[in-house]
This record gives sequence, structure tokens and C-alpha cells, in this order.
Amino acid sequence: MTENGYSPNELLICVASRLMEDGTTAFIGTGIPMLAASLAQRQHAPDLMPIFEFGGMGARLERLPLAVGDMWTFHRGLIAAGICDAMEFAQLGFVDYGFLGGAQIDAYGNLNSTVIGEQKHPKVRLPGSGGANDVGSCCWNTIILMQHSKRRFLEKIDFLTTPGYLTGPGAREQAGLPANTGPYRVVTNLATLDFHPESKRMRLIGLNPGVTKDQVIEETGFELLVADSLAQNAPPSAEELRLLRDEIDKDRFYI
Amino acid sequence: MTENGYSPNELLICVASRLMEDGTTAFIGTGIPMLAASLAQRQHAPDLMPIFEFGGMGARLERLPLAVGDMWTFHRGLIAAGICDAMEFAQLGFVDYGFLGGAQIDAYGNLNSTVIGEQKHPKVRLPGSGGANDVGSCCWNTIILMQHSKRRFLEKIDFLTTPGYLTGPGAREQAGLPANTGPYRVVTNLATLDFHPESKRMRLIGLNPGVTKDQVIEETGFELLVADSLAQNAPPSAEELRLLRDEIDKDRFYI
Amino acid sequence: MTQDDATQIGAMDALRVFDRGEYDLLQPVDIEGLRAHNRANKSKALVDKRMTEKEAVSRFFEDGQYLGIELYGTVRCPMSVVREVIRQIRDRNITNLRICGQGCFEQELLANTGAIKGSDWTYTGLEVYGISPSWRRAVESGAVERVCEWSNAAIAWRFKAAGMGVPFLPVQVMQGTDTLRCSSAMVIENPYGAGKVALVPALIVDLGLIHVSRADKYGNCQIDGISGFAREMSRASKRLIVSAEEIVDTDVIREHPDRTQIPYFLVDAVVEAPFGSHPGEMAGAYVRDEPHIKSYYQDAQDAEKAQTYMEKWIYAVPDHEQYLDLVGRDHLESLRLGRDV
Amino acid sequence: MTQDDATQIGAMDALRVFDRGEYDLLQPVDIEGLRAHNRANKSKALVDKRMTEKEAVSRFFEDGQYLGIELYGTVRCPMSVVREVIRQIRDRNITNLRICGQGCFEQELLANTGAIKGSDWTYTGLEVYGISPSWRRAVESGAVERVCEWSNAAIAWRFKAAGMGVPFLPVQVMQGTDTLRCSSAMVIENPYGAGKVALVPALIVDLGLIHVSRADKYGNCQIDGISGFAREMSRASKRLIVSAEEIVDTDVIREHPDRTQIPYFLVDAVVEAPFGSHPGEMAGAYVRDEPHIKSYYQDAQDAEKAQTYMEKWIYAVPDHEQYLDLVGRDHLESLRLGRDV
Repeated sequence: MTENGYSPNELLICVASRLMEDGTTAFIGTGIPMLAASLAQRQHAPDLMPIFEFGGMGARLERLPLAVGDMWTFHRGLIAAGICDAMEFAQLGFVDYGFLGGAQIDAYGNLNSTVIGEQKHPKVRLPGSGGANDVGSCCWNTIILMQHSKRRFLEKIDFLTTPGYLTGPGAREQAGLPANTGPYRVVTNLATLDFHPESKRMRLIGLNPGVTKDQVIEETGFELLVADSLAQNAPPSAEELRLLRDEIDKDRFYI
Repeated sequence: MTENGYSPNELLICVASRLMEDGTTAFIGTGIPMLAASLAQRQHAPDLMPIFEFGGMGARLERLPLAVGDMWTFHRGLIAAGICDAMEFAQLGFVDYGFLGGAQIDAYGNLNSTVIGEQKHPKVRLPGSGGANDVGSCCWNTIILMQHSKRRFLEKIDFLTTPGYLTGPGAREQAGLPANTGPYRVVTNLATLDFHPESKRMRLIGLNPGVTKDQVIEETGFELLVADSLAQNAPPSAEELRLLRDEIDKDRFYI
Repeated sequence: MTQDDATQIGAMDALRVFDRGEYDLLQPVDIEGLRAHNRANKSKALVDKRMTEKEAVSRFFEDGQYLGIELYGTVRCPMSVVREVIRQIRDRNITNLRICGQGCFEQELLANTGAIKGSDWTYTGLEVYGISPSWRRAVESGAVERVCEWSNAAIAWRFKAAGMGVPFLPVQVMQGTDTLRCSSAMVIENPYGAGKVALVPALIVDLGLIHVSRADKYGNCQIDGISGFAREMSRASKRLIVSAEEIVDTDVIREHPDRTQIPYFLVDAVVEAPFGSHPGEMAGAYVRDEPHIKSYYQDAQDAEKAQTYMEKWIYAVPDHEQYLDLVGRDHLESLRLGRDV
Repeated sequence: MTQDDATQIGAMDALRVFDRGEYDLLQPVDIEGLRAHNRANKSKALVDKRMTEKEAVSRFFEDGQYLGIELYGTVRCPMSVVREVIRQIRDRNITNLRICGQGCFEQELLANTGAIKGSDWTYTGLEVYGISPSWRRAVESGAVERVCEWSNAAIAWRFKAAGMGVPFLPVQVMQGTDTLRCSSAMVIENPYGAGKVALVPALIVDLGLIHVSRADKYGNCQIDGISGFAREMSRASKRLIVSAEEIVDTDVIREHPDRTQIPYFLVDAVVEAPFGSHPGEMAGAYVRDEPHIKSYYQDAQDAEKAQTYMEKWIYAVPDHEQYLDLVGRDHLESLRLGRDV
């Protein structure tokens, strides 16, 4: 917890949660997206439809899943199927949003969650793609959640696990990925960012409370576009904090 | 019913039934194969596993199905899935036998159930492949049930719906069909036939009661191989007839 | 094939095509279009989609469409919706439909309308009663202008391909036959091993019709017994009308989400249709109406008598409720399954 | 793409290959071999296949195999069988295994044996607890000699391809990335429309391990809740050991054949294993043993402490019954779900 009365993770969860729209489908991965989705269902998006990659869809997130296949991922859900079903719905264009993380990201929103160093001789072997490449390939919009630092926001990532806009405009389609898909937002502990409609490069659009534009630029290892006017992300509300602490993550797995 | 006390169909059902082995899987189509399978389960093959193309497998054939998807095709069955499941099990090599019929057959066991005349300008439009092409492509052994006549046993069939041995030895593999598959027996109202191991041409191996070799040759429109010694197919037993008439097809749909 | 052969992927720059069906596709394979359609038209919100057969067919059925109907006309088939489609074919002067010919009684009735111009055919017949007489007339007379041949599995896998969001599936069937020649399948070299493999193109349906055991008002569906090709075709349908024996509360769905075969976001309309499969059967609910089916089959040998059936059982009957009255409520009750089955 | 373009299949004699993963297959794609294996080794008769973990693993586990384990180590995972595999790796001096790296706690334990030499990797980690420490050591040290990259869906579709009996499936994923470059996927021209499509090769597993809710003695299996990749991998396994929370009479299966996810003829061994997924969870039955998992994760940061865990919970325990005693029967009962969930 910081001096503001909330932790950076709590703020990240709240900012991500506010991006989740009622009546949409969203691939939810382990961790912060689960808390954000649960918070969204309790606030503005009761019919947010979480899709978990191992087959649970439309669950009521009354308890916090600890794994993308656990029983809370389909608790009071609308369908409990298999991984192929979930991923094929994504290929059919039925998944609006996907939430992604990673160890490294570049200006086009390409993500590395595979390896630091060379794939054949890793310095650090990371968990791998998992469903990230699938989510990043097929969902209409991906929302990337990251810790914001120079070590993570890089001109060149070590390994391209999950496609962002690859090398720029048109590159996804050229590679054979479905049209009109790609990263939509990046939400960090410092700021929110989108991708410039023409250049597809990352652009700062909003600042977290107490964070300056220069701070964000400083913590970004590539040349960052900055929108003409920057939004100010609201801090967690008292109700958001209450829900997170007293209902959603009572056991403090994440917050 | 003939003067023998049984009808040609009853004999055909009994001869086909005796080919069904306990503890094997067999694709069962509408009509005679259903009666034969039901008879086999009540006689020598209680664990004959019928597979119906729309997804019913391992049913107890206590009542006679009237369609390959009706409720008796999975009554007390082991799995009730879908057509893709059934057909994929066949592609995986899990189906031992398949029963087929057709309007025309040639010396290599190729079958026509599509059209008399040209496909684009049919003289008679027949029901089409249905599952026949699938069964004939993927099952290890197919058993063909036919009325034996010159009009049906032809040098050249009008349309090759379902593969037998195509143009002869090696032709199935050359076309891309799975190895070591193909027609195993032909059971008609006159005789039983197999396929010569080298030439893959049809060969007479057994005669029904009261039928002569010459009669079979006369009713066959291509040059028929004849085995050195011919088996004599037993007529329906009293018990077989009782089961067929009093239990299996009480409503006389087929017999 | 040695392990060395199998684990090496050589430096090919192309895959050879060995064989190719001669017939053009009856329906284009446009997966990007399907994705875009689903994004624009299929709501992921929970919307009450209950409506009558008439309303559903008015909203989603159009001339020029490619239709798909599950399962077989005598088994779990959306007959009440099919009858409404047939009425609207006449009322709206619809003349140019294509259809997937994996069918039975329902297709026989559709053939009597004269509106079917093309068919991806695998089996169209009346099962124990043999050849489908009206289809036979329609094809032999040239009224059905284009007939492509497929196997049952090939058609199901074509739906499956579309429902997976991919343009084709590899299969082991159809090779070496006229069935392949009169289709748009192809045979290519196996890119991951020895031999050849056939490809069948995805089949996207403009309007799909499926009858289920129960659904909630949003379209979450459960099917008792075999699933036929419902899962595959529901995902391959640009518009999907579901009829259900029973509409249940969503709590029934949420109680056992592992029994949901078709999720709500695939569904455009939910029609409550008890005895909706009549004269066909419904697993766990009622048996088929054998005298009705047999009588149609006898009539249909004669084109005029087939039209008399159409008049009596379809055109002269405004909706499903009155159809059930015409069949007779007592007679329907006599078709219900006992508890012991 | 116009309709004309889409319905014309031009006179190509080859399909262009645009991109190709640089890595050789870890496991050959031999569909004909799988068919022949299934014919020779999988009985279609109803045979009682019940046996202990020890017997099942002794009979079907061999050095040199490619293993597949469903689902995740903390969720419906055949942990009692995995522990027996680990004991036999030591007792039988097994050194050369390959595995599909879609896993979690179970893979972490296997990494501690040093016997894994290759992995088709998609995700190996400890979920909320992050990176899998023993896997990390095994890969970074070079003990795991070959690592191919895939996405989760790609691995599942690879099982699905094998389970359908076809050598590959087309997919929309992996294009444009290093994930594809470090795999044996390829990208070809779309034979039925515009654009490109990726192909992923079938993944045939030498030995598959799956834990289910209930099975009969022949191996007909039901799974409550999500099916993960059980359907696909069961069909892709040359040998399949199923463990079940409960063995039920075949009448239970025949009562609801539409709930059978894995039919008996796929199964080589049926192991009765109540709490078989411990320390993971089982939907409808019990929650995961969080303190146990957390404690392992803390230990495993240190290679020696990881071996201490292995000694205490695996090597020193002869069978599943004694494992359950070690965990504590009262503690296990406390993990059971109440009726209200």
C-alpha cells in the first residue's frame, strides 16, 4: 500500500476493470484480469462474459479463480467446454477483448513471455506463450497489462511470443493474421496508452494519479508518441477498494 | 416367404449376422444391417458394438432403429456423440467393419448409390453417398449387401460413389486412401463372395441353399472368379427366424 | 517412413496438388467475412430472443440464401420452423435457395416448393422408405440446377471447418471416386509425412435451423442424446434459428454449464416449439409418427398428391399451434415416451 | 474478394508455402502408424482394465516415450499416476522422455527427475506463483535439450488433428511471430479463398494420462465441468491410462451415453484414484490444497529443497493409498466441496 491509501496493483486492477464493457466477451487470464473482471461484474458490467481458455465461459465470478481451468472459471457459467471450443470461438470472431501480459513489449505492442536471451540458450526461461499468442492473434482488441519500466518497454524485445502490430501497419494481415485485430490499450502502473491509428505505434493517452508525462517517457525504452491531451485516470474509489479487499481478494492473492 | 419357409431377406440377414464378430465395432446403416446386428447381439455376439454415423455407439439393439440417428441407435449405449466423432473414430482405425449397399457394383467392389445415367443429367437420381463413401474409405473391412442381378453387378458402374479396390491392387493407397482397407465380403440373396488377395477382383466363395454356381455367374455382369471349393450357406435356423419375426422386426418393416 | 523422414520437414516451397474436384463451390468460403459478420451482428449481451416461427423466419430468412437444417427430417428436426419457411417461400415468392443435402423428410417437403436451385448433396432420401420422390423429380427435371456430391462425413467436416473458423479440413475420405470428382474437394501431398491427404472446404450457412431439447430465452441450448451435427452447424451459421421443446430458466443452464451444446451468442432467434420435430421423433420425449410419415411417402410418389399434403399440413395451417391441433392433441400424447425408456 | 473469386477454384497445381518453422518435429506425424497401432492394440471388446497405478505404469510407460498429461497440475490432473511415473523413472532408470509442455505442477515435478529431454512447450509455470523453478533450471542448464514453441491452442489443435486421424489442422494463430519460427508449423496460401493460413502438425502421444470424474471398469469416462483437452488428447494417445475419482457400474454410463467423453476403446488402463488430483482440485468434488502447493513453490526455489519434497511426497511413498495417509485423511475431507457449490 502506498501513501495514497491503495497499492499500484489495486489501481491497475481498477483502471483495467473500467475498460471492461457490459455485454462483451473477454478472454481472462490468471491474475489481474480475473480481479478486474470480477470487479467489473460487481460494478458496471454484470453481464461481462469472461472466457477462460480451458473452456469456461459466462461464469459469475463470485469467487476468485486461481487457475484458468479451475472450477470458479465456470461456476454458474453458461458453457463449460474445452480449450478448442474457447479458441475456436475466438477464431470465429466472437471474442471482443483479450487481456495479456508479458515480460517485454515493443512500440508495436509485440510481447515476449517466452525467454530472456536466446531461445536455444536462455538466460531466463519464462513460462511461454500459453494462450497469449492465441488471444493476441484472434481477439478483436487486446488490452495489455504491464509494469512500466525501461527494462520491459524495449526498442527490440528478445523474442516475439505474441503478435502486436508486428512491424507496423498492414503487417498482421500480411503475415496471415485475421484482419482488423490487434492491441487496443496498454494499462500500466503509470499510465494508459493506445496505438496511433496510422503508425500503429504506442501512444500515451492517460496518466495515473501523481504520474507525469516525463516519468512515463523516462520509463519507456522506445520513442513514445504522446496524445495532444492526456486523460487523468481516477484513483480507486472507496467502493472499488472495498469490493477488492473485502469480497474479491479476501485472501490477498494479488492485492 | 418362399417355399423354404423363409424369405430371401431373412436369409440375407442371417448370413450377414453370422459375419458379425463379438467384441468388434461395426458401422451399421439403415435396413438389413440393423436387423443383422440385432440378431448377432442376441445370438453369438452380445458385445458387438454397433456404430451409427450420427453418433450412437455401443447400443443394445433391443428395438429396431428406423433411422441412423433415431433414439434406438444409442439406447443403453456407451456413447451418444455426433457424426464427426463417429467418423473420426473410423479415421483413427477404430472401426473394424462397415456394412454397405448400393444400386450397382463392379468387380473391384466399387459401389454406386448416386445416380443412374450422368450425374448432371440423371436418368434416376439415387439417395447419394450418405455415409457410404466414409465407411468404404476408412473402415478396415467393408461387407457389401446386395440383391444379386445382372443389372446391379456390372463391368462398369455409372458413378463411383464409394471406393472398393478402385482399379485394382494398390489403387486405394495410390489415391490417398488409408492402407490395408477395402471390401471384405459381398453377401447377396444368392451367394457370398470375397476379393482375390492378389487381383482384388470379386470371387464366389459360398452358395445359398438351392443356388448353383452357374446361376450366380449368370446373374453377374462381369467375369466372376470362383474359389476352388464353395461353402454352402446354412439356411436360417428356427431360432434365428423366431428372433427375427417375434422380437426384432415384429412390425415387419424389413422382413 | 523412418523416424528421420518423418521428423524432417524438407525445404519445399510448395505443396503439390494431385487431384481436384471439377465442381465450383455452391457457397463461397469467406472466413474473414464470417468473422466480420459475427462481430457486427451477433450480440454478446444477454438479449431475450424468444419469438414465434413466423417472426423468426420473417426476420432471418431471405431469398438467395444457403440453408442448413439439422438433423434428419424424422429425428430432432426443426419441422415447425421448416413448415414456416415453406409458407413464406410461397407468400414471399422466394425462388432461389441453395441447401445442404444431408436430409430426409424436411428436404422432401422443401423440394415440393420448387425454390431449391442448388444442393451440396450427400444423402437425401426417406431412409427405410427409400428414394425421396419429390427430390428425385426436382433433380431429374433440372429444377435443381446444381448438385455437388459429398459424403456425410465430408459435409459434417465442412461445417466443422467453418465452425472452427478455418477455410478447410484435411480428411481421409472421398479420394479416388466420382464423389470427389463431382465436388470441390482436392487432394494434396501430405506436408507432414508420406502420402496424400484430401481437403474439404468450409461450409458457411446463411441460415441454420436446429431443434433442441431445451433452451433459455437467450439461446443457450441443451440436446439430449446424440448431437448429430448441431455443434458444428450452429457455429457455421451466419443466422441461426433454434427451436426448443421447452424454454427453461437460465438457472437450469447455469446449473450444468457442461451440458450447453450451443451457447447463446450463436443464436439469433429462440422459438418455443413443443412437438417441434413432429412427425419426427425427439430423444427422451416422443417417438416418430410412423403412420403420418408412411402416408406422406405413399402420397409423394405422385406429384399432385404431394402438393395435396403440402396444402393440408402446411399452407392451410397458419402456425405451429394449429398444426398441433390438426395432428390432434390426443394423438400427440400417444407418441410420448414412457418413463421406462 | 468477390463471390466470383471465391467460388472459382483456379487451375493451380501447387499451393505456395510462405513460411515455415525452423524446428524439426519432436514426434513424427504418422497417421497410418496410429491407425495400425489402434487396430493391433486397442481391443473393442469389453475388457476389465482396472489396475493399480503401479501396474498401469509398469505395463504402458517406457523409456523413449513422448508423454501427454491432462489438464493442469492443479486442476483435474492424474497426479497419483504422475507420482508413480516419477517413482518408476528412478527405479527403472528412465532417462529419455519427451513431453508436451502444457502444464503446471505435474510438469514441475517431472522436471525434477532430469529425464525430460525435449518439450513441445506452450506454458509451463505455476500460475499465480509465476515461473516454474525446476523447469527453469532444467531448460537453462540444457538438461532439456530441445524446446519447440507453440501456443496453447496450437498444442490443443495438434492433439485434435491426431484425434481426428488427420496429419495437420489449419489455424489462425502463430503467424508472424518467433513462436512460429521456433516451431514446425507452416504458413501456406489459402486454397479456398484469399490470404494465408497456418498449419500445425498432428501431435500423437505415446502415453497419455488423464484424470476423470468417473469411469466404468472398461474405461468409459465422464468428466464434470470443463473438458480441457481430454477429448482431443485421449484420441491422440497410443496408450492411455485413465484415473478416476470413482469407478461406477456400466449401467451409470449407459443411462446417459451423451455424457461419455472418452469411450472405452481408447483406454488401456483404468485406475481408481480418489483424490487423484491432489494437491490439485477436482470440479464438483474438492478444492485444491493451497498450503501444499504454496509450500512446494517456496521449497522449489532451491533445487535441493525440491528434491526433499520429491523424497518425502513421492519416492518414500509406495502407492496412492499411503500418499493419502501421508496427506492426512482428515485434511483431505476438509478439502471436499459442500453441497452448495
